[in-house]
Amino acid sequence: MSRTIDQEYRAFSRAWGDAIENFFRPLLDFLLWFENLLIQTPWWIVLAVVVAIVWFASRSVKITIGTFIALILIGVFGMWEDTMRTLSIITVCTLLSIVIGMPIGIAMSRSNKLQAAINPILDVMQTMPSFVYLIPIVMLLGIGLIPGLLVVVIYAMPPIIRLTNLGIRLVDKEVLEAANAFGSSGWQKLVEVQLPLSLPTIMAGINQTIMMALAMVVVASLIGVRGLGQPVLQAITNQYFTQGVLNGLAIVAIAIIFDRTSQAYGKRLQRHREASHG
Amino acid sequence: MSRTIDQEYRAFSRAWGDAIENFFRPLLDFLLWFENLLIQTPWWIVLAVVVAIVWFASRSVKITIGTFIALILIGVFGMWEDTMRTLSIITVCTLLSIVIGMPIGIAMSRSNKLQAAINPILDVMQTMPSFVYLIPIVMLLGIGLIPGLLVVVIYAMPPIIRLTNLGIRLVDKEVLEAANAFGSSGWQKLVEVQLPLSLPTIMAGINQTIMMALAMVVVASLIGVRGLGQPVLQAITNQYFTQGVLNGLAIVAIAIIFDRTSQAYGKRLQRHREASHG
Amino acid sequence: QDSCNVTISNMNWASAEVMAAIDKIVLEEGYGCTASLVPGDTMPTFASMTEKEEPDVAPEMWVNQFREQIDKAVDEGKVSYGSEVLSDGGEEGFWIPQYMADEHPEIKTVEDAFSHPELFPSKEDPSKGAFYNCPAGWGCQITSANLFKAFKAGDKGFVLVDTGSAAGLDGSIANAYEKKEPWFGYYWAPTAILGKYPMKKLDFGVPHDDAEWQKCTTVADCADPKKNAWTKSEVFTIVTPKIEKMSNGVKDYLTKRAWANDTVNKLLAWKEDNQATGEDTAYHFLENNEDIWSKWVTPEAAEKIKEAL
Amino acid sequence: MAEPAIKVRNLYKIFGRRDREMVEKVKEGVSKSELLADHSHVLGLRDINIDMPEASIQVVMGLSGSGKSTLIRHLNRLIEPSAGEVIVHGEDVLQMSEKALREFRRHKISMVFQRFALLPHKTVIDNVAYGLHVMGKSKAEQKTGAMRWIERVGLAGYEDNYPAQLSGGMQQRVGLARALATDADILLMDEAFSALDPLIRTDMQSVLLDLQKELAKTIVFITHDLDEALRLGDKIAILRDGEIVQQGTAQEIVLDPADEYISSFVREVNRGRVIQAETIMDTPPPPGPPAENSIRVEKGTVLEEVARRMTEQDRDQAHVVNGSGEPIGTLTMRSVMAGMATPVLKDAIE
Amino acid sequence: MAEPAIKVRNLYKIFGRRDREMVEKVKEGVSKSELLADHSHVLGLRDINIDMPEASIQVVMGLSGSGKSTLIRHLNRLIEPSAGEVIVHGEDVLQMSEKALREFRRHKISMVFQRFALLPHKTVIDNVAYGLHVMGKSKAEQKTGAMRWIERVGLAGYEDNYPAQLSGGMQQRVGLARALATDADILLMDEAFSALDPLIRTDMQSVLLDLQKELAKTIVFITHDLDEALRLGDKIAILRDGEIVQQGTAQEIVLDPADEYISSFVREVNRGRVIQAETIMDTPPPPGPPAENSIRVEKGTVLEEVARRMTEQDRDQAHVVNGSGEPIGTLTMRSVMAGMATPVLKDAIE
Ligand SMILES: Nc1ncnc2c1ncn2[C@@H]1O[C@H](COP(=O)(O)OP(=O)(O)OP(=O)(O)O)[C@@H](O)[C@H]1O
Ligand SMILES: Nc1ncnc2c1ncn2[C@@H]1O[C@H](COP(=O)(O)OP(=O)(O)OP(=O)(O)O)[C@@H](O)[C@H]1O
Ligand SMILES: [Mg+2]
Ligand SMILES: [Mg+2]
Repeated sequence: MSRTIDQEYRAFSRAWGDAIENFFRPLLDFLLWFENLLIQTPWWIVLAVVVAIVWFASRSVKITIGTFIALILIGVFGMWEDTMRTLSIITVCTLLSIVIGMPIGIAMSRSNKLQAAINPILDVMQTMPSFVYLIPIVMLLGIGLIPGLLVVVIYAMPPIIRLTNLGIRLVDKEVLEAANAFGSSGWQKLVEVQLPLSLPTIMAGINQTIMMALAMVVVASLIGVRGLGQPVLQAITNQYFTQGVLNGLAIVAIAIIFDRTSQAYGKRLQRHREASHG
Repeated sequence: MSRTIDQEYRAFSRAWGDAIENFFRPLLDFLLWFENLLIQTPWWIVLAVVVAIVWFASRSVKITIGTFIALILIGVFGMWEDTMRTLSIITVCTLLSIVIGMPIGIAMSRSNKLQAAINPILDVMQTMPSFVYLIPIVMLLGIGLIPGLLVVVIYAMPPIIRLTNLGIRLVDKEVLEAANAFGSSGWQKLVEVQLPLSLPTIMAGINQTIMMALAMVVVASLIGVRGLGQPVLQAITNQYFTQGVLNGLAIVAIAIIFDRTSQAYGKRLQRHREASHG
Repeated sequence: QDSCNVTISNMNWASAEVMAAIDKIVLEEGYGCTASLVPGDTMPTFASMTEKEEPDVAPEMWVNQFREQIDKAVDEGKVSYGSEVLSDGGEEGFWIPQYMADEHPEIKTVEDAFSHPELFPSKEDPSKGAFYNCPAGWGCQITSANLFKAFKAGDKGFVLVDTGSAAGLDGSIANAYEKKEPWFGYYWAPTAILGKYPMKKLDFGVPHDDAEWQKCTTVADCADPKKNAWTKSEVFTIVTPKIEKMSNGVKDYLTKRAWANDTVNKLLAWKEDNQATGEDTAYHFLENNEDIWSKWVTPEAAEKIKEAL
Repeated sequence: MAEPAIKVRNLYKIFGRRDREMVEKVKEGVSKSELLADHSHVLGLRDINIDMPEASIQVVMGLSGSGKSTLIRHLNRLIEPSAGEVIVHGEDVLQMSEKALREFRRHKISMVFQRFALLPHKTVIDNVAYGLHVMGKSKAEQKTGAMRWIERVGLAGYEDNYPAQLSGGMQQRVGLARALATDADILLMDEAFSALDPLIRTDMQSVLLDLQKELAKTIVFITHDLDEALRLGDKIAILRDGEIVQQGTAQEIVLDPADEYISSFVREVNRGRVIQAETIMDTPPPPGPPAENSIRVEKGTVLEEVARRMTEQDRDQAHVVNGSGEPIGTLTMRSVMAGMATPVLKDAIE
Repeated sequence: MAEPAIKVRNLYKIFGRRDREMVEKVKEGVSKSELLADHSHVLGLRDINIDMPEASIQVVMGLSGSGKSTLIRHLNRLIEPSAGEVIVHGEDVLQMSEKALREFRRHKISMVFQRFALLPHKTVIDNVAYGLHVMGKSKAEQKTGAMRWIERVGLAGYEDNYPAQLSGGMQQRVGLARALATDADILLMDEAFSALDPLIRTDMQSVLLDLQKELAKTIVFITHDLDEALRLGDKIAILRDGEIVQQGTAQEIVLDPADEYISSFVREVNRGRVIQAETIMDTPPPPGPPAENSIRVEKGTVLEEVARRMTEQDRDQAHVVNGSGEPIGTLTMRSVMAGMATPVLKDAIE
């Protein structure tokens, strides 16, 4: 039986592979364009732009300077290009995960049935070993950025979905009742009340999504995504621990930059929390 | 420079490896004992015990029956022994993560300084690719259960720490003030107010910790932990997708059993939430 | 050349990494191609080559690991063999660290080692000897297990330790080596590890028996495995039909170039000493071993490459 | 009289999972405490029938837990009833589509919550502007609309503070301003002044009275303060255990309490401010012009005012005149004093 | 008189990051509104000095936002002051170690919160037992202690409900029961009755008075209800913009308001229930025995009671006697009526 399933999958992937590939083509083009942009732009421009984005999002001198130093060190240790590649795909993956995941989380928070239906899917996404679907995905799409992106997004999306759902469900009933009493539409309630009030939890979801995305850098490199993952693997087979640690630290640095920036941005949206301290 | 660092690590592991290994000896013995217990006890006793535990924790007929069916299927597909091995190490890892992680999360919630200090460590734990420290850990401790356990715990612990911290920080200030006004000690506040009120968030942390632990089953198998991870790895090289999927599903099944049981238990502790629905 | 666009799989072990880098330099400088390196693990890369014809070249495939599938893919015309890149073949076998060999000169064969479980105590159960198996899923896992059985190692007090992965296996060697502890298990050459941790390959005491090898030694659950020995392990370059169809010498290059273990070992030792990248090592090789590589390429290409260096 | 603005018919509300089932039990006569003890369901409302006339203030009073908040929440359908009808301006609120309900809540009805229910993440001005924002008003309109009411409730200067930075009474005023800013026809006010000091409270009461008189708002007002109820309420309904036990004007309730419960309820009231001259005057007035030393008071003057004028002018007689100035009865100092003093006062204090 | 139970000295509280700095500014005379507008700091309290005598009820009143809750929170140090001292039973609360503070809060002082602050995850009985639980009382003691007060506040039957299932007033009573159950010497009550209906409120007031009389509790009570203040308060302090503007007994404040603010504040009060006969009587009484038609009232009788008796017995004179029965002054119906009618009533209503 196993064999027939395997055969059928092969037949399916041969029949549909191209169609699916074409479907993803624009995304692939975008990914390639973005990667090239980051790599081919002179490093100091990229550095300046990244630091500027971090500054405008976080408004935190500490985080901005930290980012600057981290990127300089990455350059000094010769990991600039790999870092840019990883930065490019991870940025897209994180944004995609958030952009797709949040609406799903919101939908889940509105219906217990939907929650019951989606939860097991999320469980599968998080615990089905990526090794299991690595090869089927590659058979369908070849190796490269698109399968890499899929693998990362599959793994990184569940936390934001779950925590958006949780956050919204925990919003104070009294406040929601008030919003209802003024005739807020579903959308207004969402944007004006539920999302702002669940922001701390949603930000925890974003944090975890960023962490998960970066945790998958190495796995993505198993299926052809260039970047910091490969040097890590090479370091292992060659037992160059320092190289492994350096590239690992570059990954961590990206994670921390993403995380601190998004968290600082989230904090700025929640000024009312500080206000209540005596 | 890389070379000296590598050399030093080597020297360190030479000097301390045995001591560290001895330190972990009791844990290893326990793990071995537990694994053997699960494997050598007749399957129907294990089945009965697991189902009973699930029932007493969750009090949910659905979850209990689901567990029963899942375990039977696992047996039918010949994955019983591997499942037991995975069950054994994952149970220990999850419990360890929670038992260590929650106090850390609690401590973090009480001090902004501690939070600022621990956060980057958690970032490193979650995003430093495990491949980077796989070999150093193996050099120090050899292959097998202990390094496997460390790798899993390192990766699975951050969510519970983070979400415990978050949950406690989000507890309503007014309610805490009331607890203070009656002279609650720190411990009383924690047990009577903060933990119960942050339970939904903490339960989300436990959910993520379970997911992360099971996501690491394959990685753990890379350093010699037996269980469901190895068949998955074998399935890849041999392109036996069905085998991969089956073993993957067994991992997912364990995740879902763990998760639903713990969540149902958590729900039972929060009866007041249902009460407020009109 | 107008449409010479080649993607080369860049695997993550040292010899493959270096060969991929050499291929890139040679194809770009010598043949005017655009070559790019694509990272990827063996199996995903292989699956992608058979199903999507990309990447075009996998410089170093240890075909024993999954011979059945490669042969099938070759039959179907999905991929084809290029050169046997390691001309001496890989060396597989059961090894012990050099210091063990020095300390116990009496251990010369696999049989000897298996008769002394007390010399290789297992961590989990020190009353047993530990034999470190080949990583999960590789072809050698079955082979080793069958040989383990053939040598009746279980009865002699050994247990088969699952190492899980190359990383696990490497780690276990490093762990043993740093503490000068006993180690006994499957390994292969040429590898960086063997450069770093000198090991001694034990003699199987019997010659390679190909019939038995096909019938039983490499077959999972073979009921009654006999003692047997590895022959050289074949390591090939695998290419897609696109390369097959190329007429500009690229195909010739890829079906010709090969190097001896000696060369590889030296090169890897240099790489290790300098903690160099694959690219650095490739340049090092091209600069110092013109005699070797110039035979792989057309004279015009050789000129261009030399110029580029 | 015109069609009432709000009509409530046979309204039942029972809290708990099997509420429909329990309605039957309640109809059969199970009491609130039995329902709680035997079936673990809480009786919120039982067979409520009430008409609230257009452009008037309907006060709802009753013991704590008697169902006032539950009732008021039905009027804008924040709670679904277990049985019954709620008809506002001729439309059945319970039959409204989601969209119609939304429009209804946006434009026709607004609410002050007993526990304020401010949006903790919005500043005072954004809280107050919330209703306008939901309606889709422009930023500028929101701002002016909100600022007008912030100033009116005395919170100018605090626009940019968050609710957690305000005192309880200030928060309540934010809730008040938020409800008033939408300019809805119907105002639901659940103990809207409970956290206010007497000065601001009096001020807010006059705001309400002005609104009702000038803009003909219909106001449903829950209060525990009898004096307030009597001052504001055109009509008062008194609830007990989810049932209406008496409805009527302030005078009717103070002077003619339906039962022991209500009379103890109104005992505390400052009668001088409620009871009007004509209620206790001697009729008919003696023929002929009123006595020299009698002061003239209009119909509807409350006793305290009569007493004040008597003492100011040093007289001890008064005659009550109707709208056209004809005397309709007389009062003596003694009868005024008797009217002001609570008959059962003694056991009320201590 | 003995040492006061609670002494507050030069207490300042300013909300904001740079509060210490702002204290100086406030000492230099910056006003609350200037501080808010120019420095974005909110003045909570300014130079508060107050003595609250042992075993008495101290009422605190004032405009919404004038700092009452802030003041009361300092007494058990839920808020750290920006400057000043708080001395309770001779001990400086601000100097207490964490442990001492905990013991102090457990046994000596307990609090009812303006916004209830119930523990949402605990049932009514567990909420009420919370203080006892914190003290380490046994389960049985907790239960009996809690049940006694649950019954006393009229919530028997609701023990196993969660706060969200209760009405506002019921929640407030849970908060009340919780504070009373600990049997502390000092009770801090922040608008503890604001959500209660008059019946239950009167009942709770008598609970408080009993506690104070029988168990000599010291009670600090914030209220907006003047009648309540006057009934309960041995002493009343009135706050405005964080400052104390007047302190004194009920009589002093009603009859001799310190300024325009306070007189408008007390205008609404039911004077008949506050003002005592001797306050307005004519003295000295005419020599000789009191007139035949004069009724006899004891010193301390309030005017409403005098009026009631006069009308009941159909008299229009009264004489006031002191403890030993000697007449100390006389009253006429007119003077009683004048005392009861609010002089400035006219502009107060409408
Ligand atoms: N946490 C805080 N942060 C900033 N300002 C505060 C805070 N708490 C109170 N205030 C301010 O302190 C002042 C006094 O507040 P407080 O709560 O003591 O008033 P109150 O007298 O209790 O009023 P109410 O009768 O309305 O309850 C108010 O102006 C308020 O805005
Ligand atoms: N969500 C709910 N779940 C269960 N019971 C409820 C709920 N809300 C209210 N009740 C019950 O309904 C009854 C009426 O409550 P309601 O809030 O209407 O009282 P109220 O008249 O407003 O009292 P108060 O003056 O104290 O605010 C109470 O007995 C209360 O326990
Ligand atoms: Mg209510
Ligand atoms: Mg207050």
